[in-house]
Amino acid sequence: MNILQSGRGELIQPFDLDEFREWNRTKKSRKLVDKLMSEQEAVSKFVHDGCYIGTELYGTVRAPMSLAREVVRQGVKDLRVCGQGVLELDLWLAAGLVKKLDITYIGLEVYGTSPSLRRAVESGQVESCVEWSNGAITWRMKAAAMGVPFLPTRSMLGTGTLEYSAAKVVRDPFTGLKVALLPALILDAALIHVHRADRYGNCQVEGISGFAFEMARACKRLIISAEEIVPTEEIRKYPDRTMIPYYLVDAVVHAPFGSHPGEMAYVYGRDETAIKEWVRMSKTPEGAKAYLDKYVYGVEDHQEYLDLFGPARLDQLIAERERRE
Amino acid sequence: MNILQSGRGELIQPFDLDEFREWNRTKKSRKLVDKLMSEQEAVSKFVHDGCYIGTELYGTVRAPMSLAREVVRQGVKDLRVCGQGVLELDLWLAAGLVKKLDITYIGLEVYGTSPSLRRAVESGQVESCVEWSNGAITWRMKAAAMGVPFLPTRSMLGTGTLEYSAAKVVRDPFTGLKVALLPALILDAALIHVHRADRYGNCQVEGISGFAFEMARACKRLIISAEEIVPTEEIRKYPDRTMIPYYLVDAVVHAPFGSHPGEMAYVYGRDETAIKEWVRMSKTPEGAKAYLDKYVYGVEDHQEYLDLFGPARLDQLIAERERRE
Amino acid sequence: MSEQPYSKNELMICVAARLFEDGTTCFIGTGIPMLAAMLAAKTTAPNLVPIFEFGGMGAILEDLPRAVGGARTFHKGLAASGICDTMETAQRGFVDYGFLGGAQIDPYGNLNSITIGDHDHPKARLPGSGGGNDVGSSCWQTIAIMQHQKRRFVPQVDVVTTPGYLTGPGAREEAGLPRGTGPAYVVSTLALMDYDPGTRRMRLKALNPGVTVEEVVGNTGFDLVMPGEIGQNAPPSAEELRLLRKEIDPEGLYI
Amino acid sequence: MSEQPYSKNELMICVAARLFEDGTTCFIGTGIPMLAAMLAAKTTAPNLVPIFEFGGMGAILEDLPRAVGGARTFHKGLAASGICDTMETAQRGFVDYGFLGGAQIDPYGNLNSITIGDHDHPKARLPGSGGGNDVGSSCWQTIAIMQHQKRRFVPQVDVVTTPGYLTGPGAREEAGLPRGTGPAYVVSTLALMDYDPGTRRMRLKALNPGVTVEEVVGNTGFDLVMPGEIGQNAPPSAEELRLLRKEIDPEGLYI
Repeated sequence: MNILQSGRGELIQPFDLDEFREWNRTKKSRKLVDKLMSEQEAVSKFVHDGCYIGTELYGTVRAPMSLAREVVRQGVKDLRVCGQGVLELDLWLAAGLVKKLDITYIGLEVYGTSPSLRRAVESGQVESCVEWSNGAITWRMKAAAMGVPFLPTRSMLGTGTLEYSAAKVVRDPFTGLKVALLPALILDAALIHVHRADRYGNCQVEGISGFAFEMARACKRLIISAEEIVPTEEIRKYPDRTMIPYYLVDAVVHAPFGSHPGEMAYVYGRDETAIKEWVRMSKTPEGAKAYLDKYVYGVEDHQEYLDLFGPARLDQLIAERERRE
Repeated sequence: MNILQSGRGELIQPFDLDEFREWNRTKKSRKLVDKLMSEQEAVSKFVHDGCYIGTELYGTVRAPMSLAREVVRQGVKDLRVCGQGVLELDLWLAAGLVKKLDITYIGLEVYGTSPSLRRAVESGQVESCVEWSNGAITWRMKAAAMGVPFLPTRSMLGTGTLEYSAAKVVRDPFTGLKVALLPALILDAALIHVHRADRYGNCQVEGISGFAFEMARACKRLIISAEEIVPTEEIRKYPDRTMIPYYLVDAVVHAPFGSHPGEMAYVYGRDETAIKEWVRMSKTPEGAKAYLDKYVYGVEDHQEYLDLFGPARLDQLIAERERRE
Repeated sequence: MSEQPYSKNELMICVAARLFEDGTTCFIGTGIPMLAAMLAAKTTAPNLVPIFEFGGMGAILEDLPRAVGGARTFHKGLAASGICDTMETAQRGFVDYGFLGGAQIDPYGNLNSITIGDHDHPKARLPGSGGGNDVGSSCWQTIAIMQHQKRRFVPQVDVVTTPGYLTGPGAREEAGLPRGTGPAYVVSTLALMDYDPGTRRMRLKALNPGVTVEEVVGNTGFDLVMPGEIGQNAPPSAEELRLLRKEIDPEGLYI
Repeated sequence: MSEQPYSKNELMICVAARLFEDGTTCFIGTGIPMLAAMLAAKTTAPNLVPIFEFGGMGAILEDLPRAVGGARTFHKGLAASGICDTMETAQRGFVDYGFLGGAQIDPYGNLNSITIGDHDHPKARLPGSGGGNDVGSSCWQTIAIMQHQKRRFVPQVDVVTTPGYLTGPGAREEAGLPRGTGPAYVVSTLALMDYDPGTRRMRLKALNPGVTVEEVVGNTGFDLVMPGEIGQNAPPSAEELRLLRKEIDPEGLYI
């Protein structure tokens, strides 16, 4: 089982499973502690300059946008960031917060490539891009969530994606098959937006789960924002719906419309007009700055941000939600 | 990444991932085909002499007991069987159907060790026992479910469990940690009992999920028994509750009280009297035979089995169910 | 043959839609593949099972999804799961087709969506490998959808983001990719291409209406394999156009 | 001190229950550990978080579970998940304690529940490794509950099913088991044992009421480490007995 190939990308977040275990033993209370706080408090407590951070699900879908904007507002620097992103990572790139990327996909989906990503990478502001597939980055979190140092995959083999990653190729000792080994990814901080949580952090999600299960179990600090805060009795009534148990969680933020301008399944649809405004303005650095001035720096908090759109628009988004039928 | 240690147990179900992929391509329809059939038909179609078979969850909890009894009734021979079991595997052992075991735990829980297991193994009727932990056997199925040849774990290291398994120990090439590699387990046939299914095989489970998710994705033939058959509209209304999608499924059997004498969360409690009858009778080979004569060979099908208990007893079990409150 | 005027995108969507086989599972990405899948489901492939990478499976596509994780990707779906489950379903061999895009494609169907120029000092930073690499590795067959331009059909992609046939026959298997997988078609703005089974190189299969072989050759940066007979893609039928314009994309986002 | 009569099992349950630390997570197996966890939750450890291997987490234990997968293991629970999630939660370092049993235990706390005699031609086939191996590998501390008999407390177990300290200091780490884990206590029908930090060998800690050191030594098949001072386990209090008999096991299944 020799190493047949090693990707030449940097492991930008080295890991130590025994140290992670020790962290989980000493820094994560098993008691039901009230963790309800504001975006400001959560981000200032648990997101630090230089930390390795990730967001879930992505940009326009169940994304922790109120938290992502707060990260920009607090000007956290030199972030190392993983994964796929649309609006949330775009904001960070445009605001110059990002130093290194474990990148899978950053773009504007139907609206094409991301000018913010291009500017940040082509100018050298982002110092390095280590490449992974969407599957691979999630499996890296799944490895950490399982408490093991790596997971094998048949993705990435034979490609430049592997060459510019930090994966290693070996032969499976049972059947002789070649597989890529993906190193565990333990984030310093993760931001996840959910449908419902209690004040201790027990969370329920509706619709697709994206990679919430994996990311919540693969981070040292976890900030949850939730559309709704529910009594713990509601959690205990449906224990089979708990995707993220409280002991994984460090902060719970009540953020109605927290995914705006993205959508929230069964709660509200996406705000196409607001999305297009970012697409249009982010084409130039000046436009991106003007957008940030208006929607991030220019407001105190998430409520003031929502006030810029007004109740009629938000009601309209509720009307356009996906329904169970 | 040399092999530091190899368990000396036999890999009693060798696997080939590319052949499994080919099977999944050609033998599993993506169309919505009506798969509703009886226990008799399902078992005779998909369970064969010598096949490698598993059951979920276990013995007294959401177990496919009506299917397990049908396997005995049809006298399928030389089974290779994995895992943990209480009543279901006990019946197979007592009936002499089992040739080899990937064993984790077979016993009678609160009622102690299993006389049927002892007789079958100590007499040499079961030819070999390969040892695994409960976690390990599930991770082996999870490997198959992920489509990869192995998963690493920090369980089993340093023990006789590993020595009598087919696992291999290597050093993680990223951090130097020792891990055990568990080979994928692809079952020939799997039996899973669920709360609800539609006639195509889309399944919902309530309460704990045990290892249903993993086993359903790690087998070539999957027989589902369900307390309730629901219209597909019900599935489409709550797509986030589908634990097993239809294309994994080969047969759907409508089996109310299918887990009897075990329990079914939120539907009915366990039948302690009936469980104790097996515990008492299985102490001797003659007793076990008498039990099988009465409850398995002596009845035509699951309905006749239930008739032996009568509606009053079954209503009592419903009254004793776990409730959401 | 329909005499109605139609756009290049409408034609691409129709050509792609006709490739869907009924009763198959298919990974669908944002944009053209979504429209093609919807058109196929309404015409020749009513039992098509769309799979979206973040978890949607078996949705009824009544309204055009705008994101691969949006609620429309699991609208009345048979399952709403997560990305591990969908990717592992593909890795287990359950996904028949995958639709892919990229900035560059080469004769072996390898795609690039990472960088143009040197990886570490790129001329252009593209979105990244995304789910494309997983789709191209694990689905049985992949179909690429591309603008047909010389700068996109190149002799060698700057980075192989998504594996096609890599360096030719046997190369996928040698790399460890699942047996029997690989690119099947390229749908471009000019033509439909498949791959020569012997050399695994891209082969012209059928021309779009009004397009000549010379035009295709002139817009391709490498030698296409030329078969004995070159087919013709039928233009969009009146019914296809009606469905696209009235039911699938009434807001005209793509067509 | 209570003057009430009590059974051996009642005493074991009380001694075990007093070891639970409030506000910790604990893997609970069938039988005595369930009763001990319930007693602890009603007395000294109201914030105990019980975890059952097949998925139950944070249940309120109102009625005694009879199986580790039964509905009572997730009654009003905080989560009802699956075995992978619970075992991986332990593997990540989130489970503080694990309760274990076995047919044999050795001086290093290794347990055997696979076979007595030769593995391939056993004198007695036992149930198997079960979740015990995972619990003994991944939980921070484990507590074994045993009948105290010479044939059970043996110099060397026939098979190491669940790792204790293996062959002594450093052996767990050398084998690759997570740093800082290992057996903490043995609760037996005669006494409470812990482990000598230097040699990792089992050490007598406290005697059950009415039991002498000689009795313990006579029923142990190896030399126990003897500390300078040997404690005394308090008998069940009136309140402990009331809880056990009236609330926890009113049907008298175990006590």
